[in-house]
Amino acid sequence: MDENKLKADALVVGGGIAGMQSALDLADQGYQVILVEKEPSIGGKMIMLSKVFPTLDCASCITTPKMSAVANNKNIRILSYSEIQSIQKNGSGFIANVLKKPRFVVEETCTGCRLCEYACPVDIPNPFDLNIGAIRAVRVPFSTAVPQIAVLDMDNCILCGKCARACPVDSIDFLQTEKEVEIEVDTLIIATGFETTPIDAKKEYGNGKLHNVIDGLIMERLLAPTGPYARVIRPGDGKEPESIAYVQCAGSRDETLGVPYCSRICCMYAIKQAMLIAGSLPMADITIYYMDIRTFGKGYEQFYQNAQAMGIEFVKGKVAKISEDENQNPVVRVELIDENSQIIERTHDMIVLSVGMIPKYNPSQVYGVNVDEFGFVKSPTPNLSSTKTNQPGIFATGASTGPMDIVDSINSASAAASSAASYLESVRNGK
Amino acid sequence: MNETTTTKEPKILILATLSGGYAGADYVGQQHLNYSTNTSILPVRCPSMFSTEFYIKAFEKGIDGIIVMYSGTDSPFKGGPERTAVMVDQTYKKMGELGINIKRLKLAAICTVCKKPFLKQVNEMNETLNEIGFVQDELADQGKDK
Amino acid sequence: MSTRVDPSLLQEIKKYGEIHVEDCFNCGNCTAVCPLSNSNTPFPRNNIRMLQLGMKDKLLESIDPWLCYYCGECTITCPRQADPAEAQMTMRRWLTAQYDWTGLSKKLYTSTAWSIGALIIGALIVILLALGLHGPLVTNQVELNTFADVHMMHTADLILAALLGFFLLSNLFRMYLFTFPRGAQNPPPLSIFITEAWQLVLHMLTQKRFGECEDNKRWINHLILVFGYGTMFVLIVLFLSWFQTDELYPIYHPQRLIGYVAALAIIYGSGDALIGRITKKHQMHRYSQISDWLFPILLILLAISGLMISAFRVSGLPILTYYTYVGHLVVMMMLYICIGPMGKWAHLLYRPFAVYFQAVKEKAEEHNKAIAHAPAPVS
Amino acid sequence: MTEKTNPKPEETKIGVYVCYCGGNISDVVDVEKVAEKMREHPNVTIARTDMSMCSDAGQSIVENDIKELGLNRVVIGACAPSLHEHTFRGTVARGGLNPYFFHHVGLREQDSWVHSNNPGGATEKAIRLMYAGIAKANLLKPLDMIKLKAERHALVIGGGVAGLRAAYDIAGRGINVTLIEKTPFLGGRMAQLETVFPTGNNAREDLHSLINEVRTHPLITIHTLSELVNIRGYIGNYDVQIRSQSRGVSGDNAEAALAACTQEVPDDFNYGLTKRKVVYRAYEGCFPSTPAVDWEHYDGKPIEIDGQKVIFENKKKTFDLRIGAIVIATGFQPYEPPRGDYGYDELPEVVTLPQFIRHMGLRDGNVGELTWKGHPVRDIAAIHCVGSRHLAGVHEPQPDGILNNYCSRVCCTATLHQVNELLDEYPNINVYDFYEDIRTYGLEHESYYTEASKKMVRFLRFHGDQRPEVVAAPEGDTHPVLVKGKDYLTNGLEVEVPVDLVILAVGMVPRPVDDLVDMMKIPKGDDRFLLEVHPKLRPVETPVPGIVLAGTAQSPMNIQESCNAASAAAAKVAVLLAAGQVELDPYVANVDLDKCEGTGACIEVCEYEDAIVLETMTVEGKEVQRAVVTPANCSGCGNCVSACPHHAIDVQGWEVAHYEAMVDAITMEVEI
Repeated sequence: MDENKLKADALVVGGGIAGMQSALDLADQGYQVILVEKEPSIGGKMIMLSKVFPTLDCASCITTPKMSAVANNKNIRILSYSEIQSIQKNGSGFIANVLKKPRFVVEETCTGCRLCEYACPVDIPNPFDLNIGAIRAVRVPFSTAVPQIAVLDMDNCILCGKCARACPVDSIDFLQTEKEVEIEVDTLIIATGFETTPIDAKKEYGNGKLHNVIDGLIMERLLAPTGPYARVIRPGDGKEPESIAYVQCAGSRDETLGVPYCSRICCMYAIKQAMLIAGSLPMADITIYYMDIRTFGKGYEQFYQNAQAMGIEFVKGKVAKISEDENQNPVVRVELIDENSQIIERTHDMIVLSVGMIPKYNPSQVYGVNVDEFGFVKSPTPNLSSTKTNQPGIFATGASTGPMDIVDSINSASAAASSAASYLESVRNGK
Repeated sequence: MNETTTTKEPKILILATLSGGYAGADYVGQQHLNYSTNTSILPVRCPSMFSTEFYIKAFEKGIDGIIVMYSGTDSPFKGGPERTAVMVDQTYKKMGELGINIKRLKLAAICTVCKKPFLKQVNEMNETLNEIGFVQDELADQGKDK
Repeated sequence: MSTRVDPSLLQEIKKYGEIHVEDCFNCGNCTAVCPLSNSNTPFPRNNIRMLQLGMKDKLLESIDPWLCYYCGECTITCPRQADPAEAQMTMRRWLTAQYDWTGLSKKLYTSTAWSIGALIIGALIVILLALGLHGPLVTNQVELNTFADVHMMHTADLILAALLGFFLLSNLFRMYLFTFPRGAQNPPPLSIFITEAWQLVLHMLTQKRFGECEDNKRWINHLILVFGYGTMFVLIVLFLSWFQTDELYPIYHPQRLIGYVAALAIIYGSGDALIGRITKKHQMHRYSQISDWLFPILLILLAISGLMISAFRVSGLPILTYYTYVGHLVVMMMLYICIGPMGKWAHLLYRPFAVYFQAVKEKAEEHNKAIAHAPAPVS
Repeated sequence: MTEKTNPKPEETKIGVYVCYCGGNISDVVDVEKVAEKMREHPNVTIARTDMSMCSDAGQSIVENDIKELGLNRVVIGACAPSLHEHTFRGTVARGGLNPYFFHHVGLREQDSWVHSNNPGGATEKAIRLMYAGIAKANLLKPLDMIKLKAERHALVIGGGVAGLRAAYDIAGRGINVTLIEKTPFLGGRMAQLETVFPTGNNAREDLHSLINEVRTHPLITIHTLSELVNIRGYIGNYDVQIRSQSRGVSGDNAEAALAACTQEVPDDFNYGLTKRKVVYRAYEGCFPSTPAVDWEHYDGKPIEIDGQKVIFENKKKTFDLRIGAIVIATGFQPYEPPRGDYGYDELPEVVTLPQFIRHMGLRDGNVGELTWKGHPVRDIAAIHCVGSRHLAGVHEPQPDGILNNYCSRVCCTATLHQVNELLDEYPNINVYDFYEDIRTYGLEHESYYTEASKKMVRFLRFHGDQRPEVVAAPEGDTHPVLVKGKDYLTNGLEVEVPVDLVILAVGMVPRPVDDLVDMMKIPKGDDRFLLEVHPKLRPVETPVPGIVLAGTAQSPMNIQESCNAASAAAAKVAVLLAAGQVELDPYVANVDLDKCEGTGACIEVCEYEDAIVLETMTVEGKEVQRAVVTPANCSGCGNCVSACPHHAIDVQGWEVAHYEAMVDAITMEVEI
């Protein structure tokens, strides 16, 4: 088979939880699926998380088996480290041009033994740990990565050749170049996911320059057992924090940031992280500054009530400013909106900004789908069939269609698979 | 690790149905509630498979208390719960004959989300066993009497 | 006793300015971000809330709008873009109208026709008086004191000042009454009013709260304006006979020098405000009511006409000097009487008084607490 | 370990794996210690730990060990078996072993998570449970899945938007669907709405586009006035019995009967705001368009149609279907406050949001002024969280003893949407909104909140334990009703708001489906809603294979979320039935013919038809009776096991001997 020309029933773009679920639901019905992922491993944002609400399962306990199921499914083919360049209509189907970026490691022979990684002398900030930890320039992206194949970061490589000498199967190929792959499919699912609002978006919150102010995703890495320190410490000086505050709506519901909508997940992830911190640092005081607590999902309200019962302090008021004292302790200024309105300035050891969700990628150009003013894919039928786009045969799911938590993303992903399957059946019966 | 294992604890065997007690125990775990560690929960499809002989053997091997957590009226198996009840009743008789305190065996209907009843059963069994002591001592006493 | 929600207040206040406080979802950002606000006087959200719920009495009692200097931080950072700073501005207009017992203020603020009408009437009065009372027009040289007898003018100034003072003080007294309502609590003892009086002087002279805004350039400009304006006011009301002379002093003479400096200060200060309103660069200048335009325009006209009188006089142009003088008087009349105690001008007094009242309130509260905690006398 | 009572196991080479579970287990249990102890066991070839066994990397380790070390049994201690037993069976199979040579020990839900207060005890327990697992593994036998033909036919219960969506999507995959609806008309709760967020479309128009697709689909059969009365069987092969009632009128006399009928009852479509005849259409344009008789309320008296006296007759009929999978889309009902709560049912000015929506829908066209019971409405209060977010110790539980402590998710946006629509039409009405937290969580939902603010809706915030009160205004007041409460946006100020109408934003409760729950043996959650297996791993599936959930029967959802859940349910059904065949676990009774003496004791206790029979066979030249099991009919309950006097029958994979070996392991003293 020509490896540069592939054919399948469906193409799923994005290997996060939504993309994986869509791919699995289609493959389990017997359709051939190609899953294209931009990063060297599938798993998306979810694989970076510590534990997930409201069950407090470890995120990898949900994600890794799905990643494994995708990898082991005979009907799914993963194209990792690849990006869609263009999409052309091809009758009722599509032809996608995919660029396979060079890993500088031969995929077919690499066994993921990591000897290259151990041999590499170059330490670089670990993107999987949001650059707080370090990793080698050539490495398996993270321990549970799928595929378990190394990737070499040519920008940081010093071409010393140690990895090539260490590799038992001669898989290091410094001369590897990018490859174009043409994929012919009948239907297409966009599952490109989200990004968090940048931590430096708000001047009043220190422009990202305060030492001990981090965002929720970094806290996920600090809390994750696979994270850089495997415990929660202040990034500024490594001190164990005794007082931690969450600033809600730090990237949502704020016209000045251009994000007027609610990002839906931040209340729950803040509460979840607060509970996890309370577990690992039982003496720490945890405060959550909020405007409205939006624990709307199944089991979420009880989760919130449990957090209150655990002693996590919920303070109604939007933090207006964060400054820093002489010990690099962040200081919040906020109006308490309760029985007695007061303006308080409180010093914490560490502050977590509950940043919101913005789309990772605007697919309007390449796919010709309608997007809203923020870049989320807009469905012509948001109620009855929310994964449909204005392009017949192209569906969108998960956070590419708007902020969504994991539960809702998974349902949306299965819904997209359902709609895509119906589309496949209808075009085939039409033929 | 620590000292908790140095004092001998009564052993509780829990036979829990997949459709009831076992799922209920998982639910208790999801809620992160605490109970004692002297419990061993074994999944069963339906406890109707266990004969009196099985229970008696278990006591003789040193199980101090058995809680059969079945699905009661929620059982997916027709006639299973009824049969279970019959077998437990027969076992009570046999226990009486052998001088084993019948409080050591308990039949309880536990649903998949019955966190409170689950904890109640475990706690009550612990209290009972603290009162009546180890089964081995009981069987040894019986031996002496004879 | 429950407070009854009244939807009409917001509708009423909307006549005083471009506000949309209904957009506010009470997150508290504005109050916390405000460099002037503190726990004793948390604003602007509290005032906005009063508008939302229609708590008219509470708003009348509140002096918080005067404590606001329109730094604009609140409006820039408001997540709902509800423009709290403009709301405070509008509340100041409304309060001015409430303090003013004549009812004229409300008309001037809410009706452009009334504003213009008042200006025209003021101008007509001056022109008619000038026509009736002016002295001989000496044309071969400038004899301003012959045209407008300095004693007569000084008397007129004093009358004007007295009138102004009367309106202002009576409005101020109403402000005091609203701020310290009778009834529930005893008003603070007089002693506190006396011991805190220094605050009034300090803030009137320095407007130092204005300097607490993040950007304090506006404070400096405002200080310059007030300096120029205050100097002129003192010169004209108290020392007119020294200031208005026919004798031409050299340019370095204090009489001319002070006059020029003060006039330039006024032109600089109000010019800055005008340019701001035209370019709408700063938050506070985005929405301008007629009163916001009139005040700096009249100020600048006042200073320019004053300078022109001096210039014509020095150049030996008698007729132009006299006409300009009348024009100058027209502007003065408009400024002091038409929009003075009833309009924006009055903030000159309301602001320092508000700071003073606030200090009194806080002291009184401490005082009351002390009394409450004092051991009961043994009988 | 000593072997006294157990049969000596064959030469087993066991691989033992203990999972850290990303900290979930290792935070409490000393995982390394457990592995160390396992290595002491004579049958254990290798014992390893891993951060997450279920990851691809973790699974690869097991696969490689099987191949390289020649393992013939695998025991993994990890999360609950319900979550990953299936995953690991696949791993073992890929390694080349029979998948049933695997045993899963739950060390998370039943150890680390419940013994966080006693790490030492938890570690000891983990060792005990793992030893028990090894004991069982020693005795495991290879098994094969039972393959059965699956009926490519799904049953959808509920004709609301979720049921319709699920039916259409399943049929779209080429699978037959039977949709049953209890009431005479399709559409469910969505039909009772007017406009819907976030599109502003008319709810019934949207709904009818879907109904039209469903009713014209060749693979979908619709039965209204029908309900499930019996179910037997298992995934792929459920035998269901459905009972239908007749509509009472037919096409010929329907219109005449509708016109002639005089008996009136409260109209449940309008939540009792109006009355309708007992021969009725739910609403104009409903489907089916033929009217139906309301059997519950029909007084049985004759009605004169075209000069003839006619008594309507409810001819019930039942029919059987063979079904592969079932979608439960039974929906919700609005919470109804008890009489007197917020003045409900006592003050005529207090309505629920669904009632208010009906009131808006019932107005005749061009109305200049909003009226309620004949009085003009100038001021309205809306109160959120009625029937939701109740607190233990503050609020009374419902009559069934359950506290509505959950958030109903849709009420905030629904209320604000409704209020915005109202203010578009009547801009002069003042609206006061009493809330605890505004939860306009969706992408476009927050804009409803912003818009409501812009339209001068005044928001007042209460605390969950101090909800506002609704009282009749004193005589002579400007308004009939006062809403009183503390406003925590104004320093906890006591406020009172005089209004003409109070709208209670009531939450959702599931429709009572206890009959289905009992019949199908599916679980309900603490909140009465039907419970999924796991919110992320299997979010629309019930523990009963082949029975899936769609829409608000599972939890409160808005229309978009209901439809997504329904499509997801359809995807699961498609996965199950697309191939026309299902595989079942081989956990069925198995007779040891060497021990069987044909007593028939097993048959006496077996409740499953034809699951076990006595057959005549020749043993050592003699004709004897022996028990024979038909796997497809056997449920694997084990009734027969305890009945057999000769221990000749066992459930495959769950043998008594396994339990005895496990008890041995448990009773062994563990030193750590």
